[in-house]
Amino acid sequence: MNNFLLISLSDIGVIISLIVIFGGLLWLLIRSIKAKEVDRRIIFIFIFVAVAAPILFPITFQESATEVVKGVYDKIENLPAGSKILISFDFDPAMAPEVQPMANAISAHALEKGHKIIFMSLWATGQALLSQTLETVVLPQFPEKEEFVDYVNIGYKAGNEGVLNVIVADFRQMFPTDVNSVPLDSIPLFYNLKSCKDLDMIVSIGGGKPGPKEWVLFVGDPGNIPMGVGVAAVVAPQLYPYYPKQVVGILGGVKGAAEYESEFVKNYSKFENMDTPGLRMMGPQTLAHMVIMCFIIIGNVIFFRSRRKGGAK
Amino acid sequence: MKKTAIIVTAVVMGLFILSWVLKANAVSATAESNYILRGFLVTIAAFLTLSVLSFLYKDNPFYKFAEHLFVGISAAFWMCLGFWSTIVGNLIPRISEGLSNAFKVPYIGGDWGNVLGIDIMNVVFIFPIIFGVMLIMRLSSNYGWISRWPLALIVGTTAGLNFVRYLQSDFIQQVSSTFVPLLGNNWTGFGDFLSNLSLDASGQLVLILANWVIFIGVFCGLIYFFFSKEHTGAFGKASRVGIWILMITFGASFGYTVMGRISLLVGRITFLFKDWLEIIS
Amino acid sequence: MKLKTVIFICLLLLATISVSAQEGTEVVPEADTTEQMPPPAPISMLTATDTDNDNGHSVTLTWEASPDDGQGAGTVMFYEIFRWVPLMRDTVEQVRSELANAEQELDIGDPTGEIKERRNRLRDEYAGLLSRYSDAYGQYPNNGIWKSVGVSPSGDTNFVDKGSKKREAFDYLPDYCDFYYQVFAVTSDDEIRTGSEIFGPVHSYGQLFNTGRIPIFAAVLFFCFMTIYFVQKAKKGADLYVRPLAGIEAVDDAIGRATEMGKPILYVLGLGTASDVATIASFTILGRVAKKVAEYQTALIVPTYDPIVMTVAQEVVKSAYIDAGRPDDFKEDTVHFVTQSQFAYVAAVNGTMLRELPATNVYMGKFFAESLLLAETGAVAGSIQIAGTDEIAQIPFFIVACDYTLIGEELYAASAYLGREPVLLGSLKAQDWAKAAIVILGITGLIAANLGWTYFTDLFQVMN
Amino acid sequence: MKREIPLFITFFVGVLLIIAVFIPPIENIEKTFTLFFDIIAVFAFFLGGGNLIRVHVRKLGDRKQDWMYSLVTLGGFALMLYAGLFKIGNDGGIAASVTAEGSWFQEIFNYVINPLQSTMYSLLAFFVASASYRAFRAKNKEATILLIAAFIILLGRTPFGMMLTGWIPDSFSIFQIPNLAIWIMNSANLAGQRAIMIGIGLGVVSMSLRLILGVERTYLGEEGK
Repeated sequence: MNNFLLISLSDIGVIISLIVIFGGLLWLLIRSIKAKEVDRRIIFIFIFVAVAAPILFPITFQESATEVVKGVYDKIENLPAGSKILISFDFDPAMAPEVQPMANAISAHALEKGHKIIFMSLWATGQALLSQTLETVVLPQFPEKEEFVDYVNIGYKAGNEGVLNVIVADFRQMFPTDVNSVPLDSIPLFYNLKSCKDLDMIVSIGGGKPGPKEWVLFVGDPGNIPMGVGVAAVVAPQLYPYYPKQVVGILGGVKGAAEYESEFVKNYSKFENMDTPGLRMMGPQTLAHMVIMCFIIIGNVIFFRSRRKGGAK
Repeated sequence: MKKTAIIVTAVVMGLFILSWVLKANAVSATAESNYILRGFLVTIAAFLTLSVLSFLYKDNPFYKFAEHLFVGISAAFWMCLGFWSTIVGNLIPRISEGLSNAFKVPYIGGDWGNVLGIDIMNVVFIFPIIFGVMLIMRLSSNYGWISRWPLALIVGTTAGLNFVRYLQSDFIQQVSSTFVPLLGNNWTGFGDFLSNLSLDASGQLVLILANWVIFIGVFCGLIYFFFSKEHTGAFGKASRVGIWILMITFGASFGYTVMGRISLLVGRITFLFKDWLEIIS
Repeated sequence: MKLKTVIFICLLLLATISVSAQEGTEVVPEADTTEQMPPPAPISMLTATDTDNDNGHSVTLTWEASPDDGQGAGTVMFYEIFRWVPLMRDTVEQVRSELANAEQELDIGDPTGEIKERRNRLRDEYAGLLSRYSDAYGQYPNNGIWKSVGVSPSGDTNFVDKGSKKREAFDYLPDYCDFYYQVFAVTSDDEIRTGSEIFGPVHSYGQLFNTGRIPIFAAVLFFCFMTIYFVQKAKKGADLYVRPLAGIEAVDDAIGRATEMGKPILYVLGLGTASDVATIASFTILGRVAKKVAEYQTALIVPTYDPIVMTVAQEVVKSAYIDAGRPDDFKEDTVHFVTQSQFAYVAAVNGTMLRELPATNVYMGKFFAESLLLAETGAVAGSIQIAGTDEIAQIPFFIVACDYTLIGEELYAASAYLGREPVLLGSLKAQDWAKAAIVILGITGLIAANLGWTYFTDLFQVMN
Repeated sequence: MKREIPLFITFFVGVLLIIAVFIPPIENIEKTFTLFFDIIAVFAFFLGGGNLIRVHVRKLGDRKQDWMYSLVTLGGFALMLYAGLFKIGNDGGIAASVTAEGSWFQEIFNYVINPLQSTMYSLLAFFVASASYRAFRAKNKEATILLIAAFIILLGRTPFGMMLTGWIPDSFSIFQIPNLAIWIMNSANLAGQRAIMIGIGLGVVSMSLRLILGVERTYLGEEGK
């Protein structure tokens, strides 16, 4: 908790930009005690630097995982190796920047722990994004993992909640084959896997309908299967009532993804250099938020000082 | 004064051309065939991006240029889209088979049947054309008043639609969604109730408190919106609570949207650094 | 591990061979050699009725789940629904194929116009045949076919068989035609299934009134009654109070200020179209502002986003100038069109603000992401800013950046407030009563919900 | 006649559409009317385009301040109109989609409209900051509430929220700032939104009724009476 800034010392750019930003803010704060207003252009410069600097020199803040995010992480961490996990990609490209990092991090974590993953999607547009995760995370980072043994991609099936209703009782009814028409019965991973009830965990990642909520209501609850969910920030508040009874944890928005990534990277030094888009996207966000908060404080200091002085409004 | 303006413009133009040359050179390394055009397009996109950003400093000729270009091009953009999607896409297939063939769009008449060998749909869809022409009559000083007819049609249509739609979605459904259990669903005793203040479903007090806040908040908020009664006494107090609730709403929504706004800027700066300058990968 | 891999590779090979061997046909699971499972128990209590509150062409089925669905043997995977359709006396199919041929020939070319004539004749004939669909020839169980109309996952106990109302559509479901239904409980092996008892006859038909929407109908009547009652009351001279709205009071001062400073007033109508209620309310306020502006002889700038809005705004401003007795001062370019693109419009308005430095900016109508772009630039220009919108997401930005903000409904009320006409005030009063009704219903409903009286909350259920 | 007919049209169409909701055979009539609306709106583009040209040509003619920029507007307008209406560079001629990849129309959209549009939009990031600085000041009770709510939510979106309050035990996790932020979004924020929504809903209903009954008629270009 103490060293929340993960600064590689060699990265001078980071330090310079942080010094510039915070030194500048400190100077403005001191000035504000004399009740001097800040020109808007100075605020603009600060925002620009706060956003541009982390893009140029990736600054990542170590996110400490909140309880709800840790719920998902710990579940995957504590399952015995070889457990079967289903990850459903229920989102479209518009939502992807927010939730795909979650899918990537969770897949990497589960494979690293030696779990077996079944990938699927309830959205037609999710299939392409699923392949993206396979191509960018699974294949390059886990070359030793075999398709059909360690993971399988069963693709997309139309039918929304109807699909869920069927697979909670039998996969083969809805998915007679995987995405490349290989029969499930010939896939080792599916030898002892009849329905969702035989899974050890389900992770649904999405934000629309059908999505995590439907998974909880149609599969997680009736099948009594542990569920983890990752959702876009706007819908996150709606899922809280399900935690912790119906879902083991919730990843909400870019922040949720960043927290998960940081927890994962922290514990698996092997993945130190993994691409962590969630954390990367949080860099500009966090800095800019801090700059805005500092300016709110500066504004209030100026306001109170000038009122004490009895200056004109 | 004029001299500096000319110098600045010249310098910017020089940089622009330099960027174009460099960009075209960079693009030509890839398989792209017309790299000069491609380089120009990327450079102009970057130039326009910077022109708009320069507005943050103050109004200047580059911003004026970008603004006026934007207005002209976007106006024509929407006109073209409207023409192809609505007139050609929706109107022509319903009024004439010949025209449909000319524009190569599938004819969809006949849906509503024939009367005396004339397609009803062909006839009905003459109306919007007539009304459209009436609207243009506005340009005439003598018959301008006739443009009120299509206006009346438009307003009547949406008034009718809105009337029922809002009664349903805001009146009836919002009322029924305030029917929340104020005592919680699964009571687990006072001990749990007071000791567990977590956000999740096990925190009884927190959930129940949220329900109370919603309940009181909605009604005090509504009281604030009473126009025909003076806000004094108990009524005034409730209305004041209503304002507070509204203020929390506004503050919270503002804070919550900041994140999305920053992402937009991240997108633009990434464009400048990556697609234009290529200093990050 | 090694053994497993070998087996796996063999299986994979087998699978590929089998796939390539039966190209084009469905892949049949190879490895499944489990023993035959017993057929599931059938569903019971199948009933079918016309779907309520629709325009016909739809039948709703309900049943009680098979004992093997979920519980019992748990073998039921889904239900398949069959409908018995009577055949027609006339040779519909023949006419249909002739018609199709004619259409095809027509596509190739029709120099004499003969084919078109034949096509039209066939089309009429075909339509005539189909219109007599209901006096179909088949009489159950003769001269008809069983047609699969859909599946329903296990656990479901109802199904809506909804067909097209178009006669030429393949899923045409005629009204007033006797149908019979049967539902099969199907296991994971498609062959092992059990049919229910056959239910029929049943036919679909359209209703004239949608009873599912009675709550809305009641609300419509209630609202109309309230409005008319209070309008009548107001007309008879009852004094109706309206609380002052700070934003509207500020408009007059702002115009005065603009006159003193000799600077123009910028009025932005937002991105709404002429049919948005917020825009319509804004027209009334614009009328008021324009009248004052005409009286004080200040300049007014109204850039618009929508051409129709421009038209209306021109009319409104023009008549305001006439009302103020200065028709000659009205310039057509006061109200002008910018572009129908959100951010280009903002770019232009922002430019105007910094160049003309208006004393007052009024933003009334529908606003989206541009709200803060406008309001902040206005603040830079040093203008007094008054805003009003019904876009909930944008109100916070106006609240933060403007001097006065009309929140949501206040914008609509402003037009009644400015008008000060009894009819307008009457409708405002009715609106308040509706709000009171919401409060009362809400509290009652809340008590009901907490006491578990579901029949009260059910009253508010609106079907489709 | 100039006034009565439009009022009658509004009344007739409005009542027809209200009744249609309850009568299944004609419940889809609104789709036809919406389509009418779209088509009429396209005709209005002529008015808009005409006005745009007139304003800028006049500026050119009068040599008003910044008249040169009007040339840019008119040039851009003409160029885009040419590219779009004649589908320049679209493979497949008239049958091609107007926004086909590689067409002039789409290229101009990608490299001119799109950067301008998204940069304009991204200015919000700056304005959000300057507005927060200027307006979030504890001037009075209301402003203070606004400020506190915004500050808690902002803090909850950064790692600092957790750093400051992470020590609070889980059974009191509501006091951890990120959780408090979520709670506020779910309770007070929801209540306020709902109150505004109900108010707006009733306002729209009431205004629609006024329009249908012909009480509110400024849209016809006349003052209340």
